[in-house]
Parts: sequence; structure tokens; C-alpha cells
Amino acid sequence: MTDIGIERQEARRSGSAQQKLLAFASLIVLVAGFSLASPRFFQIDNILSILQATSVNGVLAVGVTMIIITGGIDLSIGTMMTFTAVMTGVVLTWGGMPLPLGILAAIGTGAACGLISGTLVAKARIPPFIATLGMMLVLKGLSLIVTGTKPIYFNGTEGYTLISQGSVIGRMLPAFPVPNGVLILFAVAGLVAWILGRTVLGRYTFALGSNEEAVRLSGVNTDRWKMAIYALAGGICGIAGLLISSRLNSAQPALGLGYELEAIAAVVIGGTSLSGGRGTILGTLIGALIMSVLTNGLRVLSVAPEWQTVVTGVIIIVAVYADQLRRRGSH
Amino acid sequence: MTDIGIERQEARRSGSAQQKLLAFASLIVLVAGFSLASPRFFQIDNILSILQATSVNGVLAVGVTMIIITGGIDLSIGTMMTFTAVMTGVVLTWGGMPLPLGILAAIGTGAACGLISGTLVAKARIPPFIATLGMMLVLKGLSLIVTGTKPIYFNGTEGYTLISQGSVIGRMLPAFPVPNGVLILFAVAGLVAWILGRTVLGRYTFALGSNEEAVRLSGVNTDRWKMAIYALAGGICGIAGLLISSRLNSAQPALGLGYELEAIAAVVIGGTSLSGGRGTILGTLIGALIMSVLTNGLRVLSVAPEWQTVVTGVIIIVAVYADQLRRRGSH
Amino acid sequence: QDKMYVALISKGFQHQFWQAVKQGADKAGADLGVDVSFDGPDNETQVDKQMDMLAAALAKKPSAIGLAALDSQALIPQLKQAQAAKIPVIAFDSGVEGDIPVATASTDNLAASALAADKMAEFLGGEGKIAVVGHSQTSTTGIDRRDGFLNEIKEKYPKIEVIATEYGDGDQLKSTEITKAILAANPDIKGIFGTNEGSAIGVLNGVREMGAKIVVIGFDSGRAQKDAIRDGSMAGAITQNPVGIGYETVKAAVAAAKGEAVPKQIDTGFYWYDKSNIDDPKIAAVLYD
Amino acid sequence: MQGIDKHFPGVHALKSVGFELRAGEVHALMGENGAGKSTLMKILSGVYRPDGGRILIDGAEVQIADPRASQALGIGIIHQELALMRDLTAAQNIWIGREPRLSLGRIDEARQNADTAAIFARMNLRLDPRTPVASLSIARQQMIEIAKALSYRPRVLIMDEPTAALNDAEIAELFSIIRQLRDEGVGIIYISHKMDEIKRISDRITVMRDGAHVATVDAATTAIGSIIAMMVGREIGDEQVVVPDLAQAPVALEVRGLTRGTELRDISFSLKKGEILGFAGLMGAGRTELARAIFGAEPADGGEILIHGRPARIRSPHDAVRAGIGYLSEDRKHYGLALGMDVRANIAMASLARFTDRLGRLDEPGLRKVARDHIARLRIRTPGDRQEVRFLSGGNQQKVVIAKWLLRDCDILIFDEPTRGIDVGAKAEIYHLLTDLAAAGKAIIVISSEMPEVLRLSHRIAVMCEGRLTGILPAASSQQAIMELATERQGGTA
Ligand SMILES: Nc1ncnc2c1ncn2[C@@H]1O[C@H](COP(=O)(O)OP(=O)(O)OP(=O)(O)O)[C@@H](O)[C@H]1O
Ligand SMILES: Nc1ncnc2c1ncn2[C@@H]1O[C@H](COP(=O)(O)OP(=O)(O)OP(=O)(O)O)[C@@H](O)[C@H]1O
Ligand SMILES: [Mg+2]
Ligand SMILES: [Mg+2]
Repeated sequence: MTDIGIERQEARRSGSAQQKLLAFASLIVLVAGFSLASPRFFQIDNILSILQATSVNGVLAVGVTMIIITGGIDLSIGTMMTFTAVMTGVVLTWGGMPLPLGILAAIGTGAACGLISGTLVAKARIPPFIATLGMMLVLKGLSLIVTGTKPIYFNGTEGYTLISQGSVIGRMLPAFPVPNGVLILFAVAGLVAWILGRTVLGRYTFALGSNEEAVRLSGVNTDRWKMAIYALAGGICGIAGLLISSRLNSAQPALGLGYELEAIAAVVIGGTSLSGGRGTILGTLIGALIMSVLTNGLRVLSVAPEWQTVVTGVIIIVAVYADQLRRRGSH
Repeated sequence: MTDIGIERQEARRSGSAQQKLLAFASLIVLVAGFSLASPRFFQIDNILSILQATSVNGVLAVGVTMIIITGGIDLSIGTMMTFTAVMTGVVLTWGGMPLPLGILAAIGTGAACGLISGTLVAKARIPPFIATLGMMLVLKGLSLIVTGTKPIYFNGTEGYTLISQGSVIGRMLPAFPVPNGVLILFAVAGLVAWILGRTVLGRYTFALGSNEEAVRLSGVNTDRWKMAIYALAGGICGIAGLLISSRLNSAQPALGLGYELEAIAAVVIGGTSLSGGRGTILGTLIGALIMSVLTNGLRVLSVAPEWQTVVTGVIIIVAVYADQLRRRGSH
Repeated sequence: QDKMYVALISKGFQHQFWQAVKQGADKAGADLGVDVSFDGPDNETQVDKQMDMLAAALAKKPSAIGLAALDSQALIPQLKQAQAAKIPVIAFDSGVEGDIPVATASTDNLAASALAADKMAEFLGGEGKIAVVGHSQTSTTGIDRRDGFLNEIKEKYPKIEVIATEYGDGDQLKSTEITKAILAANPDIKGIFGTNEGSAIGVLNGVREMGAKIVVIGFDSGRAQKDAIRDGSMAGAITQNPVGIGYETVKAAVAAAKGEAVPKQIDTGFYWYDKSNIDDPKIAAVLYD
Repeated sequence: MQGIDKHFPGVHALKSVGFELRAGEVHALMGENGAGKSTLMKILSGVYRPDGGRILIDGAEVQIADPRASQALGIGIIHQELALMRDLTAAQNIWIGREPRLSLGRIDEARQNADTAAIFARMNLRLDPRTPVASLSIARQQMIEIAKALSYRPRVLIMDEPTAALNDAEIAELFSIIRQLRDEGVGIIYISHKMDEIKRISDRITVMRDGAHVATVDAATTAIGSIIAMMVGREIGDEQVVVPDLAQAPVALEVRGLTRGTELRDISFSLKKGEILGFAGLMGAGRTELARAIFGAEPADGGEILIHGRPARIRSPHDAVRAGIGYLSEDRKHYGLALGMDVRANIAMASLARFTDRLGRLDEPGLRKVARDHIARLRIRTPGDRQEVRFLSGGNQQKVVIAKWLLRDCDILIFDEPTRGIDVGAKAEIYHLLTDLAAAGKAIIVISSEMPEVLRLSHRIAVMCEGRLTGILPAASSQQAIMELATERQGGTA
């Protein structure tokens, strides 16, 4: 990682705006390809399903993008999402509390879990991989224990499913009933993009990933900021917990494992580097969309499931390779 | 010019040997704890089954240690292991070939897959996370496709189960019938430790993880070495494929997903840094043992499975934290 | 002095179905005054994890073992070990090849899903396009339920066309997305069969989100399926008797450990339930929430 | 090299530069920060490909596509930025890619260590070849790079600021090696900003300015003044230190009995407002350790730190900065800069709180303004304040770190090798700046391995040896007196 011999990367900066647009191209190619292959693909209903399918993974990916930019990783996001959903269930269904308290419970639980991970990473200096792996196991177990391994249903809470499935836009524009879940994804993405681009927290997020020691030696309380970032990402997991439990109208305690890999994949496909210091929310959104377009498209084409896996693997590699070529080509 | 520097570095170096011994302490504490908690735990049979349970994960972990030391990651090891087992099944059961060819098939398939990942990483400059994620999906699909989603049984191959379950030692020392799988694990670990410690390949493994650009500037063909390392790790996955299929007397095409995480966890618990440049095989072995002692011990204590997860999560964090404290304390 | 101890190794523990089995086993344990432990891997691919669990169980020297084998062939060496140690083995949920298990308490999944196929045909009037959302492409229950359903359709209902068979790993959200993709690709589809609780609820959610009006048939029970059957969004479902499976397994295990004779096959049965009979006490007894 | 051209985005780094090196000469390459010296050398060593021009060796045109090709042609280089593998040992770093092998791909570590020890002996460097590089100070890392270049036995040896982190004793050592190589017929390209060195070692001098070749002159017959004039295009006055009367000034920083292990032993001194205290000592004397201890980067085990007369608890750099201490590290790459971020972000890194509103929003226009002010004030050569720092030349990177601490406006500033890699012109400006800061009431510590720098700046000179403070001398002390204290061992043995 010297700064010698970086000719390869020297065009990065000037190309970076352009690059995002180009990463978008992979997505366009996929959409175009599937549209040609099946008339059923590019239908308003199906597009809305794809967007809806992106919402949970997208929110998780946006949250973990921040952590990855600091040079960390969070393996617990999948089970944390589940745990926040469970806690919402506890508050709403078992406790009979009003909806806002349930929302607070989800976000608060996520933030608290994130803060614990962050503390383990920053203060106890446990590598993020281990701290969050431990957290993932703990939260997985806790969800099962709290619920007694039974789902908690939200039947008692009027309109809980509307959080993700209702459509505020649909009421105004009946032709384009974008589900609220998608709006929430965009809102969260917008918020995090704003934080990353415009606030001190965002600045330190990049700085920590770029050279943590230099930031510390600039007199910045790096531990505190890092904990804040993990807590924020945890809160965002809580939003994902709301979305998924609203879609399923229940908190499913056994679900969640494996969601972290999918979210991290979206982040990396979106061009964020796992070694930290670099990344964009727009890229993450595109990465998440690429994943769900791919999954949906192959299903719409009725590709056999085992071939779906193979093709997904190949296309992920090709998409990132194309991106790579463009970067190299752009100087 | 003083020799303070020299004195201090010597203290450091001797500290590192000590450190490994201390990481060993976490393992000892676990074993002692479980032995006290249940008389069933420290029985020869149970110790042997713990060792047996470590063999597959241990071999995978040893292989991926090399890749992690280069600063890379390999998510495909789990499904690659399965794919190599499937190819062995194809050669032995379907093809009716003799055992040595089957062994060659496993190791060869693994090495070939590893070489492909390595090429994607080194030549196409695809981030290891994505290259091996793609590989993981492709191999998962291919295993299902090749087998037609049904397991291939090795009933036609005399003595196939002996690879892992026979006991060469047991024939000499009937009181301590250590299964061959465990011997193979130790042999592989010994070989890789030797490669890392004594050979040029090992040197470049550390060098790449430490500062790849500097290695390149020194005129080393970094791409070629990186590919060699991925191929070697792939070959080792092939050995894991032999072990698991020998234990199961079959190639199970759906198995494998999730094994990568467990192996990587063992590596990191063993003190290897995910950012590369640092790591030991002894540490990885201890990490793998910690994981299987933990799992077995909790089962022997009949802890409910959901609590098993919670306790495992906590102990992993605590073990690594203890290690961290010791390191900080030691200077 | 020692209380008898029965170790149950299942195929999983997180799903409702397995919890119901565990509930039955615990009840039998209480009734018969024996200790019961219940363990299982995270998912139904982890054959070697199950092996390690069996090894740990053997180390505990139980009076008997109950086993829901993920791959019975693969486990044979360890089962022989149990046999040598004179620990009787009871197979549950699905059978174990060979003569090692002294008894098998299971559901005939092939027959159960054939019944689901018959019901589907009945609702569709014998023709139309349908799809299957399975929970596993490789586990024995997954394969049996898929094949039982598909074979029955193929043999008896030539005018019904199965246009897609997908697998959602029993994950509700994944099954939801799969269902939506199937519906998007085939607007003329008439029915979908979900092969376990998670798949069935996923199908239900997908159908609901797409606003489709089709016949949904499920498997197993659980609160959401029961509600859906009551409000008519699910036509009906097949239920096994998981509590019974657990109970009978432990009962047989205790008997075998005492050296008493046990029936080789214990059929715990399966039932079709829909709006009309869901509150029937006989059915209600085998449903779980 | 003829007509070499190189563009970077926004920068025309080399404009048809010609350069000629004879066998057996030491050819100094000079120019301001960002003039293009390193870029030219990176082209010669295969790191960059030129956009235009030819390279001839022994009259024949050669293509240098990558570092390996350059090595094969007998070209060795010591890069300005250290390119070491920190997790490997000194010997392993030196022989990377050329390990002595045994059968089966094994490495002959014993021979490798012996060979390394031999090179170290030649350089008079006392260092165990098995020492991990990560645990070495910058100066020693620099020595490793030199050893590595020597081990290649090159025909052409490029040294890009090899002495930036070295002190006089080591430089003398290095020079005797360079002379020896020159006498063996090796052509040496020597880049440095230390004018006295250039005169001492070089045969010819090539001066570059703004990416263009200005002149090549004979070293013996050209006056330093005119070389500087060629470099910067103007005259630079040489000033003497004026010690202000600080009798009435309050004490800003007092250190009492600071101790940590064997690295720092019972160090006490005080620093007054408006004072510049220079720290001299040999490599490894513990000056950096002292600075890091005061700054809380690696807190001390014992002793007391008083700030403005009050005891301060400093357990982390955060505490230190809040207490009004700033520390510029000698290792800008690892401890000073976020290389992947832009100039603006780096300059503001220590002062973001000032530019943040209650919502946590950053005042970007404000940041842009201060960044541009500092770029102008320190003459940082960059296409703009949004350029990533890693694309800046070494000296300009150093200026960015200085700008970071100027912006922070601390009462007490500790500058560790502040002018590392900075050109003569800029150096004079920075000296000015430090003097002005002191005059404005700041208390400043300057750690430097360059004796002239210490003498030029300091109001008092503290000397360290082996982790002890061996004495504090007044401004007008002789180098002789300083050296005596710097080598004063415990028990008097030298
Ligand atoms: N990889 C790069 N990308 C963009 N610009 C670069 C790159 N490398 C160098 N430059 C620019 O080229 C110019 C020449 O830089 P170079 O490093 O050659 O200067 P230098 O003469 O070695 O200076 P110094 O004395 O500070 O080391 C500078 O303006 C620098 O910002
Ligand atoms: N980060 C570090 N970790 C361990 N040892 C270090 C570290 N930095 C420096 N050292 C060692 O500590 C000793 C004191 O070094 P220090 O850098 O404090 O000396 P110094 O007086 O600043 O000299 P200089 O900076 O000129 O080398 C040296 O032997 C050096 O090798
Ligand atoms: Mg330079
Ligand atoms: Mg120093």
C-alpha cells in the first residue's frame, strides 16, 4: 500500500463521478437483457417486486457500508435485524404498546447492539470480524430464546404491514404504487449519503478507513466515533428489522443468517473497498439492485435453481470485472 | 549508535513464541472447564471425536490461512470442498477408477478451482471477496448439477471410509486409536507451516500481505505467486473434500455453505490478521480446536441449542479478548 | 439410581416443526420420568454436523437415541457403534436404511404430498398451471414432498401443468420473492403448493403482495397458516403430527431401552385440514401455533 | 534520457526532460518540491511509463516496462517513500525476490542473514538482520532501503532523498559508501534538499523547475547560491537565530521525571511560552519516543506533565490536543496523513470541530477557504485542494501535515523532523513561520536530525542519548558540544 506505482489508480479521482454512472451501466445491461429475454420482466408489477425485494437487503447494505468504509465489517447484521424485529414484537404484541414505541424499540435495540459491537471493536480492540461474529451468534440465540423459537405475529397492531407494503405514492399516483418499503430504503440511503458526504461523522468514517492511526494522532477521539458509527449502522439494522417484520407480519426468530453475506456482497459490488477508506451509498444501492434484478430475472426466465446459482456467480464476477476494466481504461 | 534497539527487538521476538503458548491457554481453560463440568467430556472416545470433528474444518482453515496472510479471503472453500468431493465421486463411483485417481481428482479439482480464483484476483484484479463469492456460487451450483442433486455414495470403493475414519495409529497403539483424518490434518498443517516458514512461496505469502506494491517494485512477479497460493489453498480444500466424503462415505452436493465462515473464524481466533501479513498455522490449529471443543463441550453438557449459540458467541469474543489483553500486557 | 436418558438428534431445531417434535418428546419424558435432550444442526445440509452431534450423544452414554437422519447411509458407522454399545436407536421423521433402528416413527411424506396434489386438482377442477415452492432441493423431506406432489399430478391429472419448481430454503422472505417472480412470469397461474411452513407462508405473502387470486396449499401448521386458512386466503394444508412423532419416539426409546418389544413402524399419520375441519378436536390436537 | 514527457491528471509533471548520467559519477538532481525529480526517476526505474521520450543505456535505446526490466538493466533505486514490507524482517526485506535458495524452494535464511549482516557492517549499522521492520524508526527503515539498494550491486543507483531522515553521523557513513561505489564505476543519481550534502558529494548537478530541465552544471565550480537561484528563481536570505528574552515568560510545558521502560528514563525539562526548544541526538536516542509520550500516543509509565503550571492527565492524543498540544510525526505516511483523502480533508483533520454546526454538518466553504489559504501560505504544489494527498510529491505531502497543525492553532507544538523532504526555499519559509509562531507566544519543540536546522531554530538545545536527557545547551553552542552530550553514555563509556 505504498503510494509509489499507483499509476493504475491515478485517474480514479477525476473518473469517480463518471465511474458511478458506469457502474450503473452493468445494471442497465442486466435489465435490458432480461427485458429482451422475457416480456414478463419489464412489467410495472415485476419492477415493483424487484424494488420491494431490494428494500430489506438494501437497507442492511446501506448500514454496513458505513462500517466497511471504516475498514471494519459487520457479520451480525442479519441476526441483528431479526433480533430487532423480535424486540418490536415483544413491545407491540406482548406489551400491547402503540406503534411508535415499537419502531423505537427496533431502532433502539439495533443501536444498542451496534454500540456493543462498536465498543468491543474500539475499546476492547477485538477484530471486527470476531466481535461481530460473536454478536451474530449471540443475537441469533437470543432471538430464539426470547421468542421461545415461535414467531411473534403482529396481528394486534393495526396497519403494521403498511410500514413496508402500504404505498403512500400509490395513493397519489395509482399507476405507480411504489411500496413504502422502497421509499424507506431511499430515505435511509439519502440520509446516510448525506451523513457520509456532509457531516463530521461521515468525514471521520472515511478517515478511519483511510488511516486510523493518523486520525488518532490528529487528536480525534477515534474510539468514540467508531462506536457511534457502529451504533448508527445498528439503528439502520433496526429499520431493516421493521421492514422485514412488516412484510412477514411477524418476527421470525430463525431467519437472518446469510443476510449479512448478501448485504456485504451488494456493498462490494457497488465499488466500496473492504479495506476501507472508499465507498459510496449510490454504489451500494446499485449493487443491491444488481443482486435482486439478477435473482428475479433468472426466476422469471424459469432457469433451473441450480443453474441460477451458477449464473449469479458468473454475472457477479463479470459485472465487477467490467467495472474494473472501465476504471483501468479510463485514463 | 546504541544497541537498545537490538535488545528491545529480541524481547519482542521471544515474546511472540510465548504469545502462541498463551493463546493455547484459552484452549486449556476451555478443556479444563468442560472436564470439571462433566465427567463424560474428558474421555478418550470423546477427545477422539473432538479431534475427528476438527479435521475437516482444520484442513480448510489451514488452507485459507495462507490466503488470508496474503491479505485476501476465500469464501468459496466450503462449496469448493464439496465440489472436489463430488468430482472424486464421479471418478471413483461413476467412473469406477482406482482410489489414487480419486484422490488426485479431489486435489486436482481443488487446485484448478483455486487457480481460477487466483487468476481472477491477480490478473483480472477482482477483489478477492467478489471473486471467491462468485466462485462459491458457481461451485455450489455445479455440485448440484453434476450429481443431479443426489449424493454419490462410495460403496463401490473398498476402504474409502478408512481415509478419514481408519486408524493407522490405532493398529499400533490400540488404546489411542487416533483417526487417520486427524493425522492428515496434522500432516497438512505441518506441510503448510513448513512452506510458510521455510520456503520462497511462504516468504511471498507474508510479503504480499504486508505490502504488495513493495514486493512488485522489488521485481517479483506478484501475480504468479498469488495464483500459486490460491491454487495451493485449493488443493488443500481438495484434501478437506476427501476427508468429509470419507467420513460421510458419500459426496453430499448440498453441503458446504457456511463452512467458509467457520474456517475463517478459526483462522482469526488463531491470531491471523484479516488485513494480511501476519499469521501462524499453529494459531489456526488452536483456533479450530477451540471451536470444536466449544461445540462438543456444550453438547456434552446438553445445553439447549439456542443457548449453545449464545455461549459460543460470548466465548469466542472472550477468548480473543483475553489474547488481546495478553498481547498488550506483554510489552 | 440413574434416571434413564434419551438423546434426540433431529434435523434442525429452529423451525416450528422441530419445536413441536421437541414439545412432544419433552412431554413423553415427563410422563415416563426420563431425561430427554434435543439437538439438531442449523440446516438440513449439515450431515457432518449431525455426525458430530451423534458422537457427542454417544459420549453421554444414553439409554437410547432418537435420530432423524439427514443421510442415513452416511451415519451407518456411528449407528453401528451405538449398536455395539447396546444403545437402541429409534428413527424419527424419516427412516434409516438397514436393520439398526428398532423402530421408526415418521410421516409418509410421499403419500402426504400426493394428498396435497389431489386437493389441488380438486380446487382447480383438474386443469391449469401450477407451481411448487419447495423448502429444499436436497433434503429427504424436501425431495419426498416435491416428488410425491409432482408424481401424483403427472399420473392422475394430465391437464394440470407444473410450470415451475423453485426452492426457498424454508426462508419466508426468500419464498415470498420466489412466489412474486413466478406470478410475474406466469399471470395465468392457478395454484401454488408450498412444501413446509416457511415456504407456505412465503407463498401466501407473495400472493397477497401481488394481489393474485390463486389456490394456495400449504404444509405443516403454525399461526399464520391457520389464520390464512380461516380467512380463506389459503385453501388448506397438510399437517403431520409432530408432537406425536416426538412423543412416540421417546416412548419407543424408553420401551426399547427396557428391553420391551416395540412396533417396527409407528405411523404418526398426516391429515388434510381446511376451513371446514380446522377446529375439529382431532385436527386441532396435531396443529401447533 | 531524452525528451521525457509525463502527464498526470491536472499536472504536466515532466516537460521533455533530458538527463545524462556518466559511469562513475555522482549526479545530483535538484529542484523544488514537486519539480518532477521523483517522477523522472520512477520512469527510469519502471514504475511509470513515460508519455514520450527515449531512454538510452550505453547508447542503445531500452524499453523499461516494469520494475523488473529496470532491475535487469542494472538500475537500483531507493524510493523517496519507503517501500518496505513491515511484517518482514530487515534481511527478508532486503533480499525479497532474490532469496538464496536451498533445495525444495527452501530459503537459506542463515546465508541471507549473514549477507545482510555483512552489508550492515559495511554501512556501520548495528542492527540485527532478523529485526521486524515495523519496529524500526523511520531512520532505520531508511537505512534498510539503502542496504537493499546496495545489495543489488547496480550499475546505476538512484537515491531519492536517502538522507531525509538521517543525521550527520549516518550521512557521513553513507557518503563513504557512495564514494566507494563511484570509484567502482557505478553511476549514482542523488536527490536531496540538503545543500551542504550536494556540494560535498556530487560531481555534476542537474536542476529542474516545474517539470522542465533548467541546467546541468559542474558541482565544483558552481556556487550554492546560484544553484538555489536556478531552483527557485529567487534569492533566499540566510538568517541567524535571535534569542528573545524569555526571563519573564511563563512556563507553558513542564515535564517531570517522565519514564517509560528503558526507552525514556527520568526526563525533566520545561518549555516557556514563546520559546523554541530544539532536540538533538543520535538516531534512536528516544526523541520521538519522548514526543509520543508527551502527546499521549504511547503514554509514559511514570512522571508528570504540567501544562501552564497545572498537572495534565494525558492518556491519549485526544487529551493532548484538548490540552493544547500538537504533534507532527516524523512518519507522515503512517502517522500523519490519510493518503487516500484529499488535501482539504487532511489539512482540516485536527480542526473539524471548528467547522461543524450543531447538526454535525461540515462547513465546506469554510474548509475550502482555510485549505486554500494554507496551500497558498505554504506554497503547496497541487492541482487543487481536492487532490488526493497520495498524488502529491513527498515534500508537498510534508507541507500538508504542517498545514494541519498550523490550522489547529495549538499552544504547544512538537514538530518531529518538520522539514523532512522539504526544499531549501520552503525550508527557509518554514523556519520563518516557526519563529513567528514563537514570537506570537507559542511554545515549540523541534526535533531534528539536521544539526544546522537545530542550530538555526532553537533558543535552547536539549540533547538526548539512550533515552536520557543528557543536557540542555544555550543557542550558540557548538556542534562539538552537542555531539559530546549525544554520545554521553551512562558510566561514561563511549
Ligand atoms: N501519481 C500521480 N498522480 C498525479 N500527480 C502526480 C503523481 N505523481 C506525481 N504527481 C505530481 O507531479 C509533480 C511532480 O512530482 P514529483 O514527485 O516528481 O516531485 P519531486 O520533484 O520529487 O518533489 P519532492 O521534492 O517534493 O519530492 C507534482 O506536482 C505531483 O503532484
Ligand atoms: N513504533 C516503534 N515501536 C518499537 N520501537 C520503536 C518504534 N519507533 C522507534 N522505535 C525504536 O525505539 C528507539 C528510539 O527511537 P526514537 O525514534 O524515539 O529515536 P529518536 O531519538 O527519535 O531518533 P530518530 O527519530 O532520529 O531515529 C529506536 O531504537 C527505534 O528503533
Ligand atoms: Mg520526490
Ligand atoms: Mg525520531
